[in-house]
Amino acid sequence: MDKILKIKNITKQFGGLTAVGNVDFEVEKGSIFGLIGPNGAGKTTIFNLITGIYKITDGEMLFEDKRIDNLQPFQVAECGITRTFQNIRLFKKLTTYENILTACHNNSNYSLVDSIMRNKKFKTEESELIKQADELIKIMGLWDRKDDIAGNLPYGLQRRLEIGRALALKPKLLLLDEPAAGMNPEETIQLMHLIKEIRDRFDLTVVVIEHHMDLIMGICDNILVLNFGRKLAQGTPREIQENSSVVEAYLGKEDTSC
Amino acid sequence: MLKVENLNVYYGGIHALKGVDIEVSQGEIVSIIGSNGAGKSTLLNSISGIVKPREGTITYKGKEIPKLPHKIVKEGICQVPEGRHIFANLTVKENLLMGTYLRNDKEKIERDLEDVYNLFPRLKERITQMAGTLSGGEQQMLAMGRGLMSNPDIILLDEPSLGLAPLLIKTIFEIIEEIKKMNKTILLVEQNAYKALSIADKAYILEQGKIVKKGYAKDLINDDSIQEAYLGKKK
Amino acid sequence: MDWFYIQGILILSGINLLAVLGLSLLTGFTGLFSFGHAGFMAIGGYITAMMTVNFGIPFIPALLIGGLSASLISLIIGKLTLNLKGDYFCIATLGFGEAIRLILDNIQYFGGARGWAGIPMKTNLMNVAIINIIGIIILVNIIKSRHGRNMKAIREEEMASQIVGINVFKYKLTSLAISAAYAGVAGGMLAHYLGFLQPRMFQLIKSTELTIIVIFGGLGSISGSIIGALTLTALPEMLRTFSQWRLVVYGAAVIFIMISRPQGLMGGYEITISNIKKLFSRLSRRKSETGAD
Amino acid sequence: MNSFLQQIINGLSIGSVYALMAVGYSLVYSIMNFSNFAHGGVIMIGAYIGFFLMTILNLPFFISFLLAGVGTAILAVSVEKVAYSPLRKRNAPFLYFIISAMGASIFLENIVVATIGPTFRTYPAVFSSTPINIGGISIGRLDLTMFIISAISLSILIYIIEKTKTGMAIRATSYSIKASTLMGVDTNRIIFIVFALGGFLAGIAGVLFGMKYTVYPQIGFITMKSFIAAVFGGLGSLPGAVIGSILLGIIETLTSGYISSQYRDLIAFALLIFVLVVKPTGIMGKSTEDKA
Amino acid sequence: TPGNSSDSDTVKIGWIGSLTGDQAVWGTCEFNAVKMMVEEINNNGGLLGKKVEVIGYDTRGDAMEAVNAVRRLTSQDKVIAIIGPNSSGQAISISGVLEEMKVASIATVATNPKVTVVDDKVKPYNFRVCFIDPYQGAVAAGYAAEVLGFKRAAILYDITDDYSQGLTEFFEKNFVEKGGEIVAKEGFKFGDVDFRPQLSKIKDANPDVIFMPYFYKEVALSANQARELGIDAVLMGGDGWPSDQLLEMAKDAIEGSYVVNHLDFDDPDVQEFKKAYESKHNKAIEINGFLAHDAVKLLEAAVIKANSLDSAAIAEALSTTSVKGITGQINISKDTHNPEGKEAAIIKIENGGYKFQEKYGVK
Ligand SMILES: Nc1ncnc2c1ncn2[C@@H]1O[C@H](COP(=O)(O)OP(=O)(O)OP(=O)(O)O)[C@@H](O)[C@H]1O
Ligand SMILES: Nc1ncnc2c1ncn2[C@@H]1O[C@H](COP(=O)(O)OP(=O)(O)OP(=O)(O)O)[C@@H](O)[C@H]1O
Ligand SMILES: [Mg+2]
Ligand SMILES: [Mg+2]
Repeated sequence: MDKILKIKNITKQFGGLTAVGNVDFEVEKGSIFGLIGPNGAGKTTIFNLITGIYKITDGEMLFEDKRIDNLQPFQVAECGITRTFQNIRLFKKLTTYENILTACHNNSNYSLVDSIMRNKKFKTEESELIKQADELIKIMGLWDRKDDIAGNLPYGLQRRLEIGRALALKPKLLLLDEPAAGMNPEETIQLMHLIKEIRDRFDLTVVVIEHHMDLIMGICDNILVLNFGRKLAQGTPREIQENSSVVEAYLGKEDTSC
Repeated sequence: MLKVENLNVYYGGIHALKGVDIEVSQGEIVSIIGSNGAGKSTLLNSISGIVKPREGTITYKGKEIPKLPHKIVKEGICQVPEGRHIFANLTVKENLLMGTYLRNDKEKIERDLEDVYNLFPRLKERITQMAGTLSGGEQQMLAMGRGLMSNPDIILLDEPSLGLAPLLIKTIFEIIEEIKKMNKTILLVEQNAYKALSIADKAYILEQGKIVKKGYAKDLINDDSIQEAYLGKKK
Repeated sequence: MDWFYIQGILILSGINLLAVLGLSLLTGFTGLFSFGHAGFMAIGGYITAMMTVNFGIPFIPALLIGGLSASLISLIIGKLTLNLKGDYFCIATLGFGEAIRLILDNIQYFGGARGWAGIPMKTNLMNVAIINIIGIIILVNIIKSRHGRNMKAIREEEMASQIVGINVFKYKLTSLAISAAYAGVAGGMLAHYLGFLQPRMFQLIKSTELTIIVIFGGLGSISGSIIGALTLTALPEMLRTFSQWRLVVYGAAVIFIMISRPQGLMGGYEITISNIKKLFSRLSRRKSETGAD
Repeated sequence: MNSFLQQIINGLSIGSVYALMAVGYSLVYSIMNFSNFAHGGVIMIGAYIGFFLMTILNLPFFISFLLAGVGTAILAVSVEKVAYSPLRKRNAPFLYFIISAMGASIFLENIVVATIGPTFRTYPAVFSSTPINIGGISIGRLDLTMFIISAISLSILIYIIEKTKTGMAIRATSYSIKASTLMGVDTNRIIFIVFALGGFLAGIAGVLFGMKYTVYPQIGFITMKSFIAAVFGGLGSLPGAVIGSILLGIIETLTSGYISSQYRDLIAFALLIFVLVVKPTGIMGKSTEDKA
Repeated sequence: TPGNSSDSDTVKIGWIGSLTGDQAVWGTCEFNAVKMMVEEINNNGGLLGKKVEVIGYDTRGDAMEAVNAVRRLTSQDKVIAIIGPNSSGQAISISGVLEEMKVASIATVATNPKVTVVDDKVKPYNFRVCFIDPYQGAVAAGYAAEVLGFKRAAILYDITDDYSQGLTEFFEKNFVEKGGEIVAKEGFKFGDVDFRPQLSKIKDANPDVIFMPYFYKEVALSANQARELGIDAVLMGGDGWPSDQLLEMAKDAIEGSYVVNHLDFDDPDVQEFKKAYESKHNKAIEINGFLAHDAVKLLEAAVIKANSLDSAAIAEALSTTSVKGITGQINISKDTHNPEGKEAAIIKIENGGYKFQEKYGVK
């Protein structure tokens, strides 16, 4: 089978603290992969390592069989990996539309000189970008808020916009960090459908961090559980739900539906 | 004990709260439930004095609450704000001590500190870490711990379970019940409506700035329309 | 007022404007705050003068060379300092501006602190206006392109910019280089307007004046920068008769504008035909609304 | 060897002047997160207050010194009220504060030029100008006094900030005004305290500075150096400001003495850039790293 | 021409200089002196029978401001001539406007040769009443080497200041030519207040004399610090020194120093003007006041000579005017527009006062 992302024994230390210790896993192309674990287990840190925001202390990371551990964040993005943030990071003072349009930039390659000259290349590529942005905004259901300042959108729409912005890059791998945080169960269910839908539509692989078990169990093909920076378990939702150490460290005994 | 009457709040042109009335009695847990942007945080912020309502009154123990936020805290109303309003540049311990800013009972503070460490052992491991580098959930624990340290009469919790692991959410709700047992009053804002309703005495449903329903929590939890809208259960 | 005098004010406003345009790209659109732009003006001024005086190169090509040299130097500075955050970058640029001046003070080839007299007077209202118009067009074209959008993204949120594939460092460097080029050309024009260059013309106060104009006009607004450059160059002139009270009023005016319009004059808005139309339609709508009441 | 020691002493004495100014600046920075360029103006006014108290009212040195501190504390608080607090209420970005501060600094300098006049004024001699001589090295009495006063006031300040409850509230407020309000902190009072403390330090720095180097409307200019020193040491860190100042003083004297006085500042700046390239937050600055 | 204002019964003259900024002390004094002189002229019947009005603008010491100010003076205010500015940078920058508007300026203390002559060509509308840097530097060096017999000289100078750099250059050149040795040459930057690092180095070089070509505030600080460090060399300076304030600020430290000055303070004419100024303004007069006095005198003489209030005619006349000023005999040379042959006054500081030694000139 085709593994799009291979994480081989990565470690990240902050001073004396091992935030991620010797973790390895592989993500299958086209799948939805869940990353769960107690607070402070190192989930966000793994995203930060994959996207190049932190440098790994030890180990190896391969994306489509290319090393990505020494890349700058923007280079990682150029490879086709992008993400959303646990605490939303939009371009707050720009409009919804500008947020998306900006993120489309890599789908064109007119130069600074082209833009100054306003030549043909600029014009065709720019109108192409605008078309892409329009389309994406419609898909994300943000068309009627497109001229709103991103920072003024309600929380749920901000999350949606952040996902939209990530999609604008036409990524192959999308990392979602707690996309349902702050959403009520109803909204969470909508989000679940949205994730599935964009996976199919854009032919994506998705890695998602969540504490909402409904969402994780509902959409993931494979789940990795972290605890204290180390791998605790890996398997299908069913396997995970039945794994006693996971139940003990993370899920708790009672019913988990919220 | 706490009474909000005809509260109207505007952000520029946005009418965020439209004539909200709520009432909280001593020793109760009261939940506010509503979807994103309904105005829940705005309500708590108005009570804390951070947002100035255009109209309406808020009375506490029969008196109108003071104008300035820090005086409101002095009256014994403490908010654990939404998101992570912890002090990133202070250590974990200093953050907890900030909770005791208005207190002078040194020995009791020491004991309370121990209690908080017992509730959240993770914090104890990290007392000298800069709070800004904690994980999301750890920061949430810290915010909660800090709120407890201020030993208020009434505690306003804004989405305390946000971003917490399931096991921890359980703990948090247990803690909330603990707090109630200490005869404190709690006003709880939650997305996790099921959990919130199951521990609350009373609840209000807030929609687009208006209270659309109120009642005893155990009644609301069985209400069909509420089940559909907030509990994620299809009919 | 006499036209001859107004012309003088306009020329200086124009020279300031050119430097401010560049700074506006850097500060207003990319979110970097520089205290060293007088240094780039100085480099541009001296190199341009060297080209016209010592090498006999015509004025306009000499200006371009001056701007380019400032730009090249800015690349070196940028490489070293653009990773610094906020005030650290500010102070680093401040240090750079002072360093350039100190070096020029010591270079006797350029006359050192005693200055360089006898530079041909080539700058006039005509060429100042034309160069500014070209400058504005180039700037607007940059801003209204993916490159400009990327710069704004960096201003808003650096980490998210990285994540959407923007090479933050490269764009910061580009923005700095462009702004330095503008400052360099402005310096060249200044040299050929005064016919004289002296390092002390490029003191820190000159850099701060430019920054004040940018922020006064409103960050992220080209029209704001233009209005800012015109008013803030003209303001001290209007206050001329106040003699030593002039700068007291100027200081108070700066505070007053900041606290009463903390977004600057234009607050990030642009004066464009479509915006003017929008404004009018809004005004007329408001009128009809109140009429209906 | 003697001349080397003499240079070190010279460096320490210059450094302690920078330190006294840098700390007030750094204090305000730490809470407001912007460079208070009006600080130089406040220092200048402090020097004038001290001067007039001693010459016109004939007050003794120490009283004038303290009164000048009080005067500038009031001034600093008023500057905050007029030029910053309206911005603070609107959550304006730091750039606007800086510009407002520059306006204030232009205003203060020129109001003195326009009213009191630009003339230089010399403090009456308080300390004997014959230096203390130890083995061929001379230490000025005023220098020594300045050094001691700096050391005392800085220790008190650092104690307040690091060890007291108010100090903790100051640091908390510097991170988030909203959150500290929710903890019951009267943030307006905290900001008042910070500006008063910073202003007081500026005032006494001004008096000492004026005694040593005469008084004139542009003396605030020298604070540029202490800004640099504060950055050098790490913005917002008080011990950093002190260390940065002393280091800058020593580096300046040693480059003047052994490399080139003509290029002294150039070398000092190059060193500054070097330090920042190696450690982008200065010597003692903590990196509040952006956490994703 | 625009400068012609003969149709009204007042005539305007302009002044520019620093009323704010770091040169404000000198600028303010200059402006006061000019106003006093104009009052005196008006009391004596005015210029060619017309009342004189003076319009002064602040330049902050900034060349760009100077250009704007001169544009305003010449076009809007229509002055017949301009007194000032007080620095070379400004004086050179305004040449273009002066030429365009055909209005002359008489600089007070702009001592850079290029104020009046660039590339061996004299600028038609720039004049001055002070002697120039090369001359002053040569006088200082000559007096130090030949009269005082010093062999080892150290120089401390302000690298960012044109005046200071100019004097340093010519002092060094002449002193070495006369067989002396420069044992140390140290710089500082405007705004510095501490000179001990440089002075410590100078101390090690053990000079006979330290040349300090800068303004008196820095002179006072550096002289005090030099004595504090135990340096006992003789100090020497130029026309940036003379001021009562210097005596106040550095009484003991400068005792026995030599100053190259434009004038002899004991001269009765000087005393008279000084007294008049000080009683009127209740402030000590600075050296610029005397030169401003002479600049106005020169202008008055030129107007009378031209017998016209036309600015171009006045400029024409200026280039051959002679007048006796309080700083000495001023004979403007047609080729340089400088007061040629003006001797310098050597002054020694004795018993806390300025003591005239002799007039001293070099070729
Ligand atoms: N920059 C840093 N410096 C020091 N420690 C850090 C840093 N970043 C993260 N940590 C620590 O590493 C551990 C893992 O953090 P991480 O943010 O990855 O947790 P997480 O699994 O995402 O938790 P949560 O579910 O609460 O968001 C935490 O204990 C955190 O305190
Ligand atoms: N500072 C502000 N400026 C303008 N509008 C605001 C501001 N704060 C909140 N709003 C708007 O007021 C409304 C209510 O917001 P509030 O934060 O109270 O909602 P909430 O119920 O707490 O939502 P959430 O579940 O997302 O926390 C929203 O429409 C929001 O966009
Ligand atoms: Mg996380
Ligand atoms: Mg909320």
